[in-house]
Amino acid sequence: MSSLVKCPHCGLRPREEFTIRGEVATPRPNAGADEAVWFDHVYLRDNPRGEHSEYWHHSGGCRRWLVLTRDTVTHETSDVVDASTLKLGEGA
Amino acid sequence: MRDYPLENRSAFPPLVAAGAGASINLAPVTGGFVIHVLGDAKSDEAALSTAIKTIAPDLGTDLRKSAPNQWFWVGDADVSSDRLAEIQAGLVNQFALADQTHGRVRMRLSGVSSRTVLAKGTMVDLSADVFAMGQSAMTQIGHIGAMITRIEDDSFELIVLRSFAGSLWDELHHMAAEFR
Amino acid sequence: MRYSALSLLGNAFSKNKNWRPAWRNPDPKPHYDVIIIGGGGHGLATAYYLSKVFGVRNVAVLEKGYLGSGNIGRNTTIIRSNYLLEGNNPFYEFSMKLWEGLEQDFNFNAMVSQRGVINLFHSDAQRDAYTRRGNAMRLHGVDAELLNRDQLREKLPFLDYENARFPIMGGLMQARGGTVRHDAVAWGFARGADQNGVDIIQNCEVTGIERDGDQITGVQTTRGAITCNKLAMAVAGSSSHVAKMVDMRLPIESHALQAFVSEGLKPFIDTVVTFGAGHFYVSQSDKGGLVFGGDIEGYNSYAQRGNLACVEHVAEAGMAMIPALSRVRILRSWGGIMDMSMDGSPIMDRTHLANLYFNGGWCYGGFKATPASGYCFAHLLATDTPHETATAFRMDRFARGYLLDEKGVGAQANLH
Amino acid sequence: MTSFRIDGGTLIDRNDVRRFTFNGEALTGFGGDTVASGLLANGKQLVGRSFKYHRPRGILTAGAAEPNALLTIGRDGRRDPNTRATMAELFDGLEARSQNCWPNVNFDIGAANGLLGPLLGAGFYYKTFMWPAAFWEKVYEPLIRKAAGLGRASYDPDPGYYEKCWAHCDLLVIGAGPAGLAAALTAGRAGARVIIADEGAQLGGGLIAEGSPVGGKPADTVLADIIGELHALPNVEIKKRTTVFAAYDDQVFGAVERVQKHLPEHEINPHRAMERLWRIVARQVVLATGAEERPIVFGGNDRPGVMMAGAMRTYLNGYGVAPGKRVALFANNSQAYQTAMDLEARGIEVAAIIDPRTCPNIDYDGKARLIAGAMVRDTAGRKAIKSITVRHDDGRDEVIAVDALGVSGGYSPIVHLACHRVGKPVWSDAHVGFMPPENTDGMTPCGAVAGKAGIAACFADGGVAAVKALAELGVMGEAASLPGVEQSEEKVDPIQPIWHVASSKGKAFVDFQNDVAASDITLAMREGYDHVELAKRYTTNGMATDQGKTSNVNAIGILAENKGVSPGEIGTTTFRPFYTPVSFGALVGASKGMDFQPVRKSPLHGWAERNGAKFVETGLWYRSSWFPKDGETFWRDSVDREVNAVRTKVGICDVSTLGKIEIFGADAAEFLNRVYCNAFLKLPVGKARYGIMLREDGFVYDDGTTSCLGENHYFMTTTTALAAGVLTHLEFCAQVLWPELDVRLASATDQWAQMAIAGPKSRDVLSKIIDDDISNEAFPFLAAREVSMFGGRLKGRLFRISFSGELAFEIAVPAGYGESVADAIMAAGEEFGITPYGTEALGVMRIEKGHVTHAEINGTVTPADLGMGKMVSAKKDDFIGRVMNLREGLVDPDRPSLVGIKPKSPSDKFATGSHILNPGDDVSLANDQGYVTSMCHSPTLGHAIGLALVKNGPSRVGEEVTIWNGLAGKTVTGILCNPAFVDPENEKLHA
Repeated sequence: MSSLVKCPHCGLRPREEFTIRGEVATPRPNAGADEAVWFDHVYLRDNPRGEHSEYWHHSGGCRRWLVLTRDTVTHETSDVVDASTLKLGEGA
Repeated sequence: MRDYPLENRSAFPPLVAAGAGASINLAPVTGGFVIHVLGDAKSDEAALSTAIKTIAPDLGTDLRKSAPNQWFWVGDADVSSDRLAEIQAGLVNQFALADQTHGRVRMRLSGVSSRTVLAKGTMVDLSADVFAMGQSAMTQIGHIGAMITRIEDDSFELIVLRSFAGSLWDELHHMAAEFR
Repeated sequence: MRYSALSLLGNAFSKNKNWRPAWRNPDPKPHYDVIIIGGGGHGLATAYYLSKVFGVRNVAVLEKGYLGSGNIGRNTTIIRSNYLLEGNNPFYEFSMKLWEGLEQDFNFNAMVSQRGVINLFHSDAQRDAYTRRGNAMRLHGVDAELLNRDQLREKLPFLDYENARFPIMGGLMQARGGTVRHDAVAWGFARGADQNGVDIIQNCEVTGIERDGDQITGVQTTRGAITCNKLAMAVAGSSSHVAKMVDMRLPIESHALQAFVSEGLKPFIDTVVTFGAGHFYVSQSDKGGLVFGGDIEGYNSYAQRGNLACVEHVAEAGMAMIPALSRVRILRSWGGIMDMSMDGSPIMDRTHLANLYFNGGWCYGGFKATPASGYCFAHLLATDTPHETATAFRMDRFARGYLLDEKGVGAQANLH
Repeated sequence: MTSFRIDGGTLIDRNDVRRFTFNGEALTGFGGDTVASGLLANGKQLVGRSFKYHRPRGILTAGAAEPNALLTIGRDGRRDPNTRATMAELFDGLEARSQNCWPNVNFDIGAANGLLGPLLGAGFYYKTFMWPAAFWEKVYEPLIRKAAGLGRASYDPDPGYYEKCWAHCDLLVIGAGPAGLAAALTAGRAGARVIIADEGAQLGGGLIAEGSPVGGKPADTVLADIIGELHALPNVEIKKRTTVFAAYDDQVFGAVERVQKHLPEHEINPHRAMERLWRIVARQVVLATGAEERPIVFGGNDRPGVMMAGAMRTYLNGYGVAPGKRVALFANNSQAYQTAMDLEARGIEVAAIIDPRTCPNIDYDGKARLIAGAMVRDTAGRKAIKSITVRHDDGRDEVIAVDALGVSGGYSPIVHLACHRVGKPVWSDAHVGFMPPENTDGMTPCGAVAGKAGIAACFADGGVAAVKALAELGVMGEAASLPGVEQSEEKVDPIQPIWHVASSKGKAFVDFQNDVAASDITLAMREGYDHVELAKRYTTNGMATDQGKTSNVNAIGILAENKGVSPGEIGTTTFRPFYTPVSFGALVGASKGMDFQPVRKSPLHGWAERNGAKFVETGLWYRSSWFPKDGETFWRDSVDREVNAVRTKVGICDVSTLGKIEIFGADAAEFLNRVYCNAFLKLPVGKARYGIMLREDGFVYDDGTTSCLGENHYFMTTTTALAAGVLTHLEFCAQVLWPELDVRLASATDQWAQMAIAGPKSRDVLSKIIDDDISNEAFPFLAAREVSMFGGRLKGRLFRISFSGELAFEIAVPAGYGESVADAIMAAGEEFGITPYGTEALGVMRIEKGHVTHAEINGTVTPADLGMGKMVSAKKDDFIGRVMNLREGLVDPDRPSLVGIKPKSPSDKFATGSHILNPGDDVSLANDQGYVTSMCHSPTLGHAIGLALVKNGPSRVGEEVTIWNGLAGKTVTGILCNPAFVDPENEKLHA
């Protein structure tokens, strides 16, 4: 879904309403984590050909950060969730 | 200086009979209040509605959901900052109130062509069977963010950031011109 | 066959029946000294300079499709060396110098046309940034001129000076910048490399990389296994995908960029012009089409196509710059995949594996870099040391904090 | 001049006579005509010249695929170059001109290129023009450019209005020929929301040209009945003159509606769009785009008078125009025989039908002579066809005199929209064409695009397709029963593919517009450009304005034939948007000129205007930059005066555009502590603090102040430039990184009108309108709290912060009251000499004070680079950017760091963006020491001052350097100094 995104809060919306950040990297490390772990988080990406998790911000709507599971070849989106669920779980 | 006359100015350009036409009418909504209600993660609309009915029964419960746990509470009365503080005190921490009466301004687009005009700006499908009476959507009209609320069959209220109000007004004016 | 006036005339008289293939179509040999993965501009240029300058001729270029099927054939053909940073500027200027002698060098008319590149500015802050950049160019001996509004008006009278939302204040011009016929670059390098003995193997996709400890021994391909002494990656757009075969993760995301061409028009715009209040750059091809582009789509993509929102965005910026475009019709859009690196600059370096070499992360600056990228990568492959203009393109600069961030937007690939 | 207009013509209205001109010649046509039919009716066969050889060219088609008849229509700002005469509707007063010819279309000097034909074969550019090296840009290229291109675009602004719309439907039917109409009717009757779009001015597609009855009824009656019913269905939206030009992800289709392009200027409603861009969101799609008739590649096939057989039928039946007086047909399929019958029915002589098939199995009982097993190998005639040369199966040539030749080489399904996203078309030997991909995902092809032939078969297929599409949506439908459907049968016409007439004499064109001949394609193959994509790029076949609609399949066929493989093995080039070219105007809509981007106006905009402000674009905002007074002619006169006023008296400045964010929640303090690199946990209620926000990569993102207004309530300000960015970043932190924290963010930028009141007298002024005690004791530096104003009539927020370095306050009041309050402050300050000041004076004062903005915070600096390294908390274990900020490259002592700079000689000036060199060093990038980030004339000090990022800057204070501005050819000796030029001890701030 690269023309329209089904925002879990607002319904189907156009690309124009979103700001994209890029790949969902490794989780933000703990404060004491090794510099290499931080480097990985900040700079390294899987960048797969196929299914990809990425951050989209519904800046022109509810202003929530979403995580899309989207295929980078077909552009089909299989899932959209509120990004807070990454850490809090689906129940949040 | 205590007596210096204070005027609450409209965000809209000075208007003469704001573009009325056979099938389209655009008009600012003046006065009233817009309060941004920010709930915590556990808040829900029913609880909010109940609470404000108790604390401020005169202000109505026109709550327009803008995001999860967030609403614009809209009404036509004037609410002073002291009154707002009282209401906030009654709501404690679960709901925080940010006054947006000046920051977000209202206008109304009505007439049989209003849906056609808005389709020139927003992707949201406003046909009556999918966008019901009282329903709201935070969206973009062209390049400008706005909240659209259906208030009648052929009538929509728009809430827009004050700084964009003049631009959105002009844009709607152009988009509606062919129907006048 | 060398191209000359004589060969053209001779062939015209023989009804063009005697032209021979511009390159061979060889089967892969079992072993090469160097295998280059990627028969795009950079891969072919690398092979060309390896064989010509460094005398390494037992080389194969493996291309999964047809030669030049990647970004070399789907860009907006612009060349320039108007870079700011010390790590970038000398490299791109080296590339510009190679462009300037390229056609005589490889005996192929790639229509290198130094028509000038002008970047517009619309605010004091932009003017100051361009002053800084122009002076950085001048420090390195690169031509740069700051044009004021009147000078600009003389050169580009059709820009919107009267009714613009963001009035044009002036522009930074590099007169030596311009355009090149993109496909011809691939063909010229391919023909030149082939004549030096390089095997260009099309329809040969690398499906696996063989290794023995930290040594690469060869590759698996759709046309069989091939061994090599050194393996070079020049697959920008698909870098992460290929790197995954040796478990490398890269500071790169792949993003789609659309480009466009209008219907053919009589001469309309003479130079390359870049808008400063939106994403839009345009030139006119020798055939008459306006060739233009804008920003990347924003989402990771390996599909060579984009969406309508971006098309509109580009068109809006274009008309804000040149109102007369209104009735010009856009003929075709296409898409390329950009290796967007985390600081917006390329990577050309050795890797954690002893004989694997990496060239990628070109963002959307890859086309103009083609000759220098080939030359410098060949230098690295042949000598194991970086070329003097490409020392900053190290893989470890991210970890060490020596970033080459021209835009200053930080570690977010799609902002570069 | 002979008229070719005859009886009939279902599309034209003979009572509506329309005058137009062609190359200045006055002609007439009728309402309903296209420019092409109007020209043909007037006997104009020669309409243009080709791209490379400037060969005379006529009208080939009757539709969107037209490669030859491109005209320039209109003048000045309404000039449309490259307009297909076959699509442009004729209106009264229309002016059309031929292109790419000089001096005129009848005598074109460029045609001399034709003599050089053998030299100018495919790829000749790449092999030549290299000697001498300097000649390419100076001689060859300008000549090529002058000769190339088609129409000339106007430089005049377009007076037309354009717009963009969204539309939604259950079913989008693309194409309103028989299949599309049946599909729309089927879905419409089932109650689905239907949009049916067609590029033509009239619905009907193939029905328009149909001369025979359909199911026993006249075709035009059948058509009228269907259109009548569709119009009556409220759930069906009909879009005529609407080309669906591209398929994008998620079933979003781009379409352009030519709303008023067919109207004469005086009938154009200036408030209605000329063209309208539709973004159609469709749940299901029926693709009924039909099939394109293919030309045949034979010698002289480009001569004016050679026309597609189906187009002849359209001109005849739709427009009442005869293609000639004596016509021959050259076709490898049976549909062309319909054309012969229709021509004969109108009394036009059909001299011969040349069919390469040895025993064509057709029902034809007309008078024309049938020449089976033969091919046309050549044509003759200077500017229009006079005769054809037919090669019989026994090798004998026969010349037949004709004034028109209808050609049909089979049909290519118009599969573009099915292939824009992922699919590749599939070759069918039975249909001799590329069919839509098998997996079209939400799109059902039907009718001719799916290989169906004949009106009835298309009706039937359209109904079936709609039923299938509706079923996907869970809607039951029943295929509309239309005339002839009952009797329709599936039959595939046995077409004999001909890719190239081998016996061709002279050039046999494949791509007419780009002058690509069959010999060019074989030459490309010979040279190794044998992949279909390489052949295209080397020969330019299929790259003209028609994007190969009539040429691509023939080119593929020639490649296949020469390689001895099936065309399916060669494959097609990629189908990409747009199906037909789309104007910038349509894609831009109303977002042009001053409306390119919306305007944001400060609540104090009116106040600033009344005080004579000059405004400057700052992002989307207009900010007041200075306030000239009478007699001030140069901007700096005003700025110097404003600065002096603030430094000595008092000034007022609009700072409403700074980003403002209300932060609530039990964990707000913890949150702030994590997003700023300095400590925020212990900020007391009633206090403001300056904060620096890093990105996670350790570089500075933004700065600003945050005030604690109450328990769990903070108010953050950001820079104007990054207001949106900071909010988005904070939302990322709150929602993604730490969703477990109770923190809630609300943008409040627009709620408040905010003013800076700065200068030694600022307290005196504000005391007159603020009810609370704001003495230094009661309201010290960095105090921040709500205050009562005007005797309790208004509440505002007062902050004791200063950007200028003077004693200063910022007061925020509800936006609507902004202008009144600003007026009141001006009135209160009159006795103290209050002066409004703008962003220029603000900028001067912050440089004098050594404060940084985004000129310094350029995304590549650390707090230490800005002299604020000590602010970075060493105690906090976590904040955004902490770890990456410690990388080797970010703590390198050689990093450019902030320092002041001034000219050694006070009268010298220098520019921002100048670089810093050590005196005596060679001018080189390697010797670059840094650059000037900001500079201004300091009215306080009386000379130029600046800030710079210089290697080791702070430790080099007092050193002489060279300020190098090569762009301006200027070099100035400067001295590095403390960046705080004014009041380095901060005495004024705390006064």
